[in-house]
Amino acid sequence: MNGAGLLLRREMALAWNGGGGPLLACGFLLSLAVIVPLGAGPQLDQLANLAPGLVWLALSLASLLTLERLFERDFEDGTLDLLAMGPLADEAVVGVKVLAHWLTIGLPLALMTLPVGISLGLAPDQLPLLAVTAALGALAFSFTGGLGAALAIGARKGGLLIAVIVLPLFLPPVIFGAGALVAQADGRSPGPALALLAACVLVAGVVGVLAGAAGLRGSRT
Amino acid sequence: MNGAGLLLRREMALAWNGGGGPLLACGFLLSLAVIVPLGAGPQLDQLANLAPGLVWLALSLASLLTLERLFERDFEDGTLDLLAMGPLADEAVVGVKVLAHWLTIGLPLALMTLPVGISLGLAPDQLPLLAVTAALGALAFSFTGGLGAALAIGARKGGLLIAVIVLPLFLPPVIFGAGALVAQADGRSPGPALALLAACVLVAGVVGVLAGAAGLRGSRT
Amino acid sequence: MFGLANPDTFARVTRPLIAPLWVIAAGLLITGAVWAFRVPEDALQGDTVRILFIHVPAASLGLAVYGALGLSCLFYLIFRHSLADAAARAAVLPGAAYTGLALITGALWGQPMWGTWWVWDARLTSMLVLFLLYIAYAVLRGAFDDEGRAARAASVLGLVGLINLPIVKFSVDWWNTLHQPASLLRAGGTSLDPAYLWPLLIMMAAYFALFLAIWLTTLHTEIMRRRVLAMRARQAREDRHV
Amino acid sequence: MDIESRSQHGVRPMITLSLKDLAVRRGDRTLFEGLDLDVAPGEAVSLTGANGAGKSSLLRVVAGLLAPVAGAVRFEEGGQALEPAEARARHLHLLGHQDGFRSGRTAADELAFQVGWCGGTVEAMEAAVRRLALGALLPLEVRRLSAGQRRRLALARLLAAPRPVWLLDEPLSPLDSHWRAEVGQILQAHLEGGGMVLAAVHDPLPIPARTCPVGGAA
Amino acid sequence: MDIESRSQHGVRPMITLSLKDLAVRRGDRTLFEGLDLDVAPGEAVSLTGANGAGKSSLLRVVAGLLAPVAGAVRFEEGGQALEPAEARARHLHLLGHQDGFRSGRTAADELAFQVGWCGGTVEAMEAAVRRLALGALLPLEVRRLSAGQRRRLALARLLAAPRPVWLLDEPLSPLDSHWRAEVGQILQAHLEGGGMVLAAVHDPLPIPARTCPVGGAA
Ligand code: HEM
Ligand SMILES: Nc1ncnc2c1ncn2[C@@H]1O[C@H](COP(=O)(O)OP(=O)(O)OP(=O)(O)O)[C@@H](O)[C@H]1O
Ligand SMILES: Nc1ncnc2c1ncn2[C@@H]1O[C@H](COP(=O)(O)OP(=O)(O)OP(=O)(O)O)[C@@H](O)[C@H]1O
Ligand SMILES: [Mg+2]
Ligand SMILES: [Mg+2]
Repeated sequence: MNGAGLLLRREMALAWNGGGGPLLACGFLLSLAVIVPLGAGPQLDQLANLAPGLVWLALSLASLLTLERLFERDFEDGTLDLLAMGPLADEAVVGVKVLAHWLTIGLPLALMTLPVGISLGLAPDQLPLLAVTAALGALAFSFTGGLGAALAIGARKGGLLIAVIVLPLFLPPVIFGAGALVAQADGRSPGPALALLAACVLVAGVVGVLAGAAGLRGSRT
Repeated sequence: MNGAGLLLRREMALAWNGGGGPLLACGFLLSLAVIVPLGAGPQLDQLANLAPGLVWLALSLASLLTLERLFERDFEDGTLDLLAMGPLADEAVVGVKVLAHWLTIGLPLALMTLPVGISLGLAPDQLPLLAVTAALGALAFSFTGGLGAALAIGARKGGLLIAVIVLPLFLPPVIFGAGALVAQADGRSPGPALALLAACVLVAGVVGVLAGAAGLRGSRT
Repeated sequence: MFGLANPDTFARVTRPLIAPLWVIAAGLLITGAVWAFRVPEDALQGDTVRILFIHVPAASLGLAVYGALGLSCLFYLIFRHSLADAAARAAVLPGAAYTGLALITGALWGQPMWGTWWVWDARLTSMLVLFLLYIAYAVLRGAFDDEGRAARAASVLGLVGLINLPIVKFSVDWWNTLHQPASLLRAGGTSLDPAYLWPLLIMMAAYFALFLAIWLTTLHTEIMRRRVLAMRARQAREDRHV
Repeated sequence: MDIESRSQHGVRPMITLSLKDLAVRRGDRTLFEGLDLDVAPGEAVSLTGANGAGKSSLLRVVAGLLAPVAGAVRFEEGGQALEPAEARARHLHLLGHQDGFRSGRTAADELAFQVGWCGGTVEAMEAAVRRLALGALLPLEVRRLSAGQRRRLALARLLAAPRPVWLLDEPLSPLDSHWRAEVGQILQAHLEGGGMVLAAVHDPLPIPARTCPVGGAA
Repeated sequence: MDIESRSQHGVRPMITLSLKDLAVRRGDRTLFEGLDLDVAPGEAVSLTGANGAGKSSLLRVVAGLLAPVAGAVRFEEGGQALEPAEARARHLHLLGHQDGFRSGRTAADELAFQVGWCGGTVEAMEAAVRRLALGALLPLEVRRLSAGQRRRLALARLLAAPRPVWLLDEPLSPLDSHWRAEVGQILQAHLEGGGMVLAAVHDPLPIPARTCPVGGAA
């Protein structure tokens, strides 16, 4: 297997066996699906207005929560040194790690938004759009998160720092993602918002990989 | 300073300087306060019905998210061995660590529920009750979370295990805590629910400390 | 130009500018403020139009200062010159203050004009992002105890943040938002009533002078601090040798 | 050193340690069986054996952090048996590969906690810092210390919080020759104060020590 | 060994390494300045020096993981200078205190990843496992390995993914005498195949090696 495949496999195995991140994050999303409607009681239909915002908020937080350890453990136990001595450039290392994060956390979370959407009273014909935007948005979150985690390697207050770095960069996908759903619900075309979301993903991908690699290089002191 | 004080200080310093857990958790709660009403738009008064459930959901999640590492790092770097060779019994070690978690995360979160409650449209005369129940509830969450974290030490899929063990134990405080608020809002006495919540804290305290100590001892192999 | 990159030259050349800049900034601020109170009320907006003179320059300078910060970061990443890092750091406080002021005055203005404090549209959101970027830069810059590492990481973030500038600037043209489209700086000349234009321009100049004054003062303090540190280090080395 | 001053910064309680017919198992492998060892105050014992023989495991058993499958560890103070938990909490130091330092905190913070936790005073800590020349290193984050510096930091705990039984796992390996000699003197002083040293080693200790071979081959 | 078979499981590219006027600084302290060193294929160099002198830092500089404040590290292959990044990615092994093993995963998983990452084949890995007698340890979680076993696991990477330059940080200290001798033979074979060894040590290597003193005292 080539380097990228090996690293991807390792990262995914670590995500599933190490911290239980994916299931925790999914559980977090799901619990929202259970408890919010319980609290809402009879006014469930009014909840539907909140639904896009709530789902996207939850999605972004769930992604954020699993990011802290993206590079920190590797930094502490010397894995980053090993990774620097292998076949992949820093950019590719960041890219593969981010991809693994998306595959193990982002995609499951995107799937999980469906039951959440349903239980929050989202119209059934909105669900396909929700799934697509959530998957795209999660990818953008993973990229920006990777950037934040790489820049924060070895910093004091690592977790908080990542949140602060990442928060402004998380806002656009949230706005456009929720915006697409709102537009569809209002009978407008979700196309423009969707296009903007895709643009966010692209920009996040390029910038995340480049800046993440710069963060990796900077951590070598 | 005696052992308990030292350990408490260290744990609190680690919480504040290490992962940024407290601020992250508070930010999580606050973002809820900002975004949900924005999403709700003009129907803010109807939101008040959701408020107790939402606040308690957010509180329990924010507590849970910071618990995974309560013992894991100490286990990996040998601190648990050191702790075993000091003046405090395992029960006291668990108790102090849980207390530190409550002081650094639980109490700030309980405070944070106030702006959240306000922005969700909770009646101002409900705020004192919210603060008290939230502080109590956060203590129960810390204890149950500590129990889960101790039992999961060194286990693979640590985080998942904790979540699975702990989530059902999180439910009673959520129900009674939100119940107290709902009762007050409906003009009933919050007393019974409050008493039940206090009972939850007590049970969680006793069981959490004892089972947590057993988890610590079990990790020594 | 590149001679200025030497901290000592920089200090020598800019030193005499600082005090005059503070005086100019104060004078312009006072003139602009007085003038702003004497412009006629707007037919549509009434008295609230006066927010314009605080809001627009704050928003413009918030953007421009981030531009300066981002370019300093780029400069630092290319030349690894610590003066560039110091310049970026010195821009954070005035930039964040201006941006925060634009957000607050905008929200205050929005309530009477649009009937809401806030909407999540492109202009307002991207401006909030700008504010958060300032904070993120400052927090990251302070999060390491290794200075070089901190400067590098923060510069990367500062550079990344530059992407946001055109988004803020052109958000009103690219998307339909509640917010006023550009009337001052746009292709085809300004469309603002001269009665508002002049005090506005004076306020702009005042904000700009104020920024320069704060920026240069901070930079000078930083250069002095470094000189003292270097001197102490030299002293310590000499002490060790005797 | 007279008894008065020893009680101040030396080792007071005269503890003896005896291992009886000890068997230790990890996973499904028995590492060793029937191990007997008596250690009196002032004695040093080197535990030797192949990699994986069970030296580190034995130290953990003595420290009470690992239960043996057979046999017992006994601590006696003046002929009277001590509670194992009591002995662990008050009379033992274990210095293993995992030194319990959090890599992102400063050496000063970490040392202060460890010394305080083990019951050492601030003055004793300062003396230990001087003895081990740690002063300049205290403001650094632990992860920045070199291997030998980090080991010295860990040793400072043993000096600053006097306890009679020292369980050491390869204590000298990352130290340079100067510090090996210094730590040898520290160990010697500890023994002279009535202390005991049980050290897992691959190279001989720089002090006179009995050898106790552990286990078979790995 | 003829050239044919060496290209299969030995070290082919004949790399030379030269450090010129190197100065390394950590924090605000200059560890050493003006360090010159040339290493030819088949040569071993022991880096010696006090704790904190900068041996480990020097290894990181050679590996390209730390930038020197002055001077340069040059790799040449057949008289032609190699790109530093290229050299790091293909011709270097660094074995430090932090071995990159995740303590909760099995030795088999971790070794397979490391070997694959460094470009070793499965057959070479199996040969290395046999050479270092790791077979029985592979199913264990890395945290359960003894110190010496863990070091052997880390060394397996060097055997399984042949690269000419080995940068070793105190490679022998946790090993028992048997394995010190064995690893000595492994190093010897590596040198004979045209490899190079740069090792930070406190005890002499069991192979003939030039000594390069690093820095002053800590
Ligand atoms: C929190 C809400 C608001 C934010 C974040 C905001 C932000 C901005 C920004 C970034 C600019 C661009 C400055 C430049 O291009 O140099 C601007 C200009 C301007 N804003 Fe706002 N604004 C807000 C609310 C408002 C409101 C409520 C009004 C009045 C109805 C308003 C009126 C204007 C005007 C007239 C300009 C000048 C446009 C030009 O001439 O280019 N803004 N604002
Ligand atoms: N859970 C387990 N299952 C199986 N074997 C285990 C388990 N835990 C530890 N071991 C084995 O027990 C032995 C413990 O060795 P220990 O660390 O005590 O050795 P040591 O004598 O200190 O060796 P070294 O000289 O290498 O430090 C090792 O062979 C290790 O592989
Ligand atoms: N950020 C930093 N600030 C100040 N000093 C630092 C920093 N990082 C490392 N150091 C110092 O640089 C030196 C690096 O030592 P290094 O690890 O290279 O030593 P070494 O020769 O390998 O020592 P040992 O024999 O103990 O392993 C140490 O003195 C360490 O304290
Ligand atoms: Mg051992
Ligand atoms: Mg070293």
